[in-house]
Amino acid sequence: MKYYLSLSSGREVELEVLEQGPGTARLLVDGREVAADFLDVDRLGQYAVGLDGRSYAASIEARSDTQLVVTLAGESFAVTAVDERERAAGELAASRPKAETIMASMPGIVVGLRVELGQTLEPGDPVLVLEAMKMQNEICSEHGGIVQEILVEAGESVAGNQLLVKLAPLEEEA
Amino acid sequence: MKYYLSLSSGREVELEVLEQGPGTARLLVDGREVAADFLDVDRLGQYAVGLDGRSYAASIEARSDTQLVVTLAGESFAVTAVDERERAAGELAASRPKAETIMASMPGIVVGLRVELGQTLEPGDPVLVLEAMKMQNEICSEHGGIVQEILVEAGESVAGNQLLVKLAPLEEEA
Amino acid sequence: MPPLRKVLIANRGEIALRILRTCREMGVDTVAVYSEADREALHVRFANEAYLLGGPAPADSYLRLDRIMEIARKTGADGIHPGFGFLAENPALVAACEEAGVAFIGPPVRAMEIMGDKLASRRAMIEAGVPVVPGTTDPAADVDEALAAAEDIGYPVMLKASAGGGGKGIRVVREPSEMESAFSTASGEAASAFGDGRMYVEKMVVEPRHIEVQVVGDRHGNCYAIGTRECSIQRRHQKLIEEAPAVNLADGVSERIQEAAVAAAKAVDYFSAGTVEFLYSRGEFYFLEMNTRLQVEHPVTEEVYGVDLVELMIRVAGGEELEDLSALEPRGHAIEVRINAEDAANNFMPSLGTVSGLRMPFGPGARVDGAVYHGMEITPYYDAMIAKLIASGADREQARRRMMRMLQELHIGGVTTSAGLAMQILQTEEFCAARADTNFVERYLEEGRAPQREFADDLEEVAAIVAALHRIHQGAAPLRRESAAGGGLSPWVAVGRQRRLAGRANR
Amino acid sequence: MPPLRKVLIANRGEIALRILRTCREMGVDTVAVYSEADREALHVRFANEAYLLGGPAPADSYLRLDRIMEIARKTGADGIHPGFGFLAENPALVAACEEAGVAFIGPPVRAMEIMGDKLASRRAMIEAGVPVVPGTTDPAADVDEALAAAEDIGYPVMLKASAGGGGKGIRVVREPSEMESAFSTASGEAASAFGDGRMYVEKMVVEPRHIEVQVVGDRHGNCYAIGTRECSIQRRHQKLIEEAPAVNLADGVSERIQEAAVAAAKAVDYFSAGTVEFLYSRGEFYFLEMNTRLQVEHPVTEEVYGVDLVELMIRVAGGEELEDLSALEPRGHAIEVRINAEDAANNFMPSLGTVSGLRMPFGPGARVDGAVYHGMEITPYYDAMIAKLIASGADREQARRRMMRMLQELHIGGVTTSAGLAMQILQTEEFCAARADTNFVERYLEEGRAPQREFADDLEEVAAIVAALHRIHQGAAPLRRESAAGGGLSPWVAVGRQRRLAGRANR
Repeated sequence: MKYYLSLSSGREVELEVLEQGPGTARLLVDGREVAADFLDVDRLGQYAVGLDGRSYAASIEARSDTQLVVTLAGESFAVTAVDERERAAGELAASRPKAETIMASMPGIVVGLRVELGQTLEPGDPVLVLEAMKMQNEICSEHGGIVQEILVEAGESVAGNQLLVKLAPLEEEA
Repeated sequence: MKYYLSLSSGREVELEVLEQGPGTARLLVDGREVAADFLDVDRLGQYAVGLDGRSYAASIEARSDTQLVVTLAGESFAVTAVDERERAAGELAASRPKAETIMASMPGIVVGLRVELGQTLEPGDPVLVLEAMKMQNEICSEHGGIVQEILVEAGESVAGNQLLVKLAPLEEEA
Repeated sequence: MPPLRKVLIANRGEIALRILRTCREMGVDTVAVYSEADREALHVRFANEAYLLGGPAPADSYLRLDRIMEIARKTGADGIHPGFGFLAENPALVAACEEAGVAFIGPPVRAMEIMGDKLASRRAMIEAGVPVVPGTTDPAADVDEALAAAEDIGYPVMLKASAGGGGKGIRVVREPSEMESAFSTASGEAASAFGDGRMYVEKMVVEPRHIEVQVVGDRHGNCYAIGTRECSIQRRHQKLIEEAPAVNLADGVSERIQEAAVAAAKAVDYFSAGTVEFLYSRGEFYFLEMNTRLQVEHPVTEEVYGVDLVELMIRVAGGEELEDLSALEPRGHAIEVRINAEDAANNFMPSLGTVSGLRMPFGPGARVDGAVYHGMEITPYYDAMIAKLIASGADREQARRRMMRMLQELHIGGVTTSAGLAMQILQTEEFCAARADTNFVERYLEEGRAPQREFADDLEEVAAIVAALHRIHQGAAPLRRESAAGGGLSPWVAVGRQRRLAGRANR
Repeated sequence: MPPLRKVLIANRGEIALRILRTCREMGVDTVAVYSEADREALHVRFANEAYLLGGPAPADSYLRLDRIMEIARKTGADGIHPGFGFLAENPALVAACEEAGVAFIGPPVRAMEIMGDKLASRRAMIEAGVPVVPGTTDPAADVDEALAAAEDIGYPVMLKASAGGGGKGIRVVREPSEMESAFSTASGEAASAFGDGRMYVEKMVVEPRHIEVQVVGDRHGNCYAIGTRECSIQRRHQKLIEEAPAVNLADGVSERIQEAAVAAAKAVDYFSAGTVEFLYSRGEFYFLEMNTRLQVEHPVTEEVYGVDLVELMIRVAGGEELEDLSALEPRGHAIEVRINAEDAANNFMPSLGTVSGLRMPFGPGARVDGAVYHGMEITPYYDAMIAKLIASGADREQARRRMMRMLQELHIGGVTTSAGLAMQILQTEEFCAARADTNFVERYLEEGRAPQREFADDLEEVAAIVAALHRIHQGAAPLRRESAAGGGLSPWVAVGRQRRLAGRANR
């Protein structure tokens, strides 16, 4: 099985599993062979990792099946890890325009709306301001789009993961 | 339900449950009423306990259903906690003489046997010497008795909880 | 005024625990108060007594002055420590303590009132001969007044909440067009945080560094400076990394700034612990504000001077006259990193969740002040700071490298923290040379610089490999399972799956 | 001799991690070695490189000099730190390092050989004018010779392993009848631990206190004493609580004992860190032995003097000339408590098991040196010490109360530790007055004294109530379940049961 690893810095790593045993694996990393061992220490996210004799205390948080945050030597790296089949499926999906939903990433209070129905947003445009932990946070659109539905009002308390605003893909406009 | 609590210091406490709700209870402790709340913090032995407004960080290790070690404010207290029915059952058992088995409390090496078959032991007499963690530990009989069976030899490695020596009750001799 | 015997701690989290620890060491009994969200918190478990205040929202719990005073009365507490935040700088608490005959463990109410008002404190400082930043002496009632004031002073200016503190309600305004939006958000933040939306305008000091002085005074007229701290590493006026002493200052500044701090404190007849904050730029320093309470970063001073500031506060509140604190000798250097439950990679969004698994840094020179525990739920109700790491060393470089080592050891499962950003900042040239100003972190984030890592390995590649190993270990994707004809999973995959289930059951 | 760049740590557990931390802070790369039992240990995870030695038994792993030297060669390590125990005092390691051109991070082989032999070191000390305890100058080959020597010296006597150290192979003999059994067990212990069963006989010092001096020397002829430590709190010659500096000594003793220690070290041309141990009784002190290595209790000295002893050892091994360490100023007092996985209530039996749940003490003045982690298995193969707590304070009383506070915060689930005994000892009159001798702990245990608790609550009653609450919470006994007709458990009981299952799945 091949894996395609993308880091938030933009770097890509290609990895192939040549052989695997219990807790060990022989890998081909960007064409270089690496002997790995991998041990789940506490079933709470701590791992002991060995790569060709180098040793690492790694922490892993899975945000989804393919979105992983790996912490190493005090720094965290967001890694998207897809295998060859997922990659093939993903390429298909990427060719379609994206509808976007703005969710509350945490419970809080909507202290201000920055958009109106039908408004066109560029990627990165602010959508609303959410107050949580005594800080006001501006929530922005990732891909941009047309404001299709606004499900909250200013002053409203919202739960984590609550749907706030729906955007239609920009491409549909054209 | 009534509970009888015995501490290793010899102290006895009698406790009756007057009422219980989720995480709370009203107790009668040696005749004095106490409002208690009890919260399992991490499912790993840490509890938050409140007794009439006094607050405690308690740790509990269960050695068996009735043998508990409670750690409070840096000290550990071995408590035998039996309810009224267990107490009635226990009193019956206590009237019979006790056969004793000497077990290895940990994996180690038997470096010396101190007894022979048929030998009569007093409570506290040494039975064998077990080496573990680089220290030699003398294992003694709790109740005394007659050496009935010796299942290990000097020099032998033993596993934790392995049966080492069986004693017959002293009373059977008479 | 006898020594205190029982202290009510009107706070939660890390600072409540910090105060509680000193009380326990002094043999002073503690009364904890808590919200419904905090029943199992460490500050509750480790206190001698604990009482429920109300619901999780601060307004229903930690801001409930009436309930707190009622519990103080009921328990016979003879002192109240407010920590920081919540009621710490609220004169109403001081007044209530006085009325109830309970010692307030903090400064006199007048000092709090003057220093709590930006403009009143400016006036007092000017009178005491403490240098201040040029700016207005009256608050701007609305945007137009603010615009007019800024025109007089000259852009860029700072817009600051008159009642502010802790970095809230502050905005930079570089040109007139930015004023309206800055005024409305900052004033709104201030109104929500302090119940007072008034703003004033100040000249913006160029490339300012944040230098502050710890002061401690008693009720007998003694007041001492206990060294300097540097807190220039901040984002949106929230400090991220602090250290003691401040280094890379012009000759004589360390002495003069400590003298100015004592003059500032004496101008308001200060006692207890407090911090006088200054902006430092090109050899000059300007009074910024005085925080009339214990500060988040107080441990770096404690480490360097071998002193317990909470103990001093409790002794002062008990009426004791302090020994000569100017005789304290500094030793080495200390650096503090705040660990906030927030995601620096995602616009510093608060990271909520349950802490599962915890590995704190230990060893020489490593202090941890924290209230975090396995199983703790991070809720949106309170501040995002869940722990502080403090590294002490014989010199600044040893403290810096020690902090890097501590961050490498740290693991807090289940939430995202600011630790990774701190790790990067500690390795920048600017931090190493101690010449970062208060805008450094924001510039650093905007630039999107590649981290300068002292760790030799190619960590990005290792992270990628670890991510792949995780997927392989988990038996990976459904696709893979389908392909295992007859359902014959390898033993490794089966074990991986069981472990995952066990892990989940535990969460 | 250039500064070291890569150090192989020939040890495990707490001390391996301690050394590794300093290496990381110095920017020195680390090579860990491990047994099959230690693959996931922290000293392995935090090292830059890690290599398997062999099976869990020390003879198959941490004592495998050949494997260790092979790994050093393979990895290009330019230094080897042995920690304490295992190969730390084995001259063969020093010789192997010399042969391989790798720096041994420890003393010269001659110093190790002389100090490793009780009789040779006695002779050297007598020559150097360091006071020693009256006793034999040649080893007793058998019980009869030992009996004859004891007759000469006068009972009570101490029987000591000639090759001994770390408290192993030592017995008190109060009268001739005790000699035979003492000789055979002690000699057996010594033969097994050191491969040398020879014993010698020494006069027993009355009510001795154990006072020791930290020394550090370099390869340029400099040798410094870095203060005193008191380690009288011990059981079967295993130290439980240590502190620095030693207090309650007769006038001038602190200075004279440090001078004697430097004389002892210089007599064997010592360099690196070492400890000269003395017995102190009624104003007089006697050389006991010199430990030619880093000691378990070294952190108390580090805390008081603000120095990193491991760093000094690495610098000395790299050929550096040390700065004048006699200029180091002591500050305050530090106390260390060893946390052993053993059950004091059950004859100090080792407590094996899996560590589940961990709450370490944090806060001001609290240092933890430990390698323990959630999920760690305590095996019978190695020493029972799993962590050390170190409390520092402005004075001894603050350090003592801080340590009590730390012990109150400590929770190590799944195993029984010696923490509770330490808590009791810290509260005894004898400890408070600093007049406990080396037999104090054993006397204390024999007496079965009721603990003198400074904590006001009736902890025994609380423990009893908590035990009952635990049973109630669990839905309690089977009997109770039977009586619940129709299987109708209360919601609380049901929740309790689910939680228990979840907890088990996690262990």
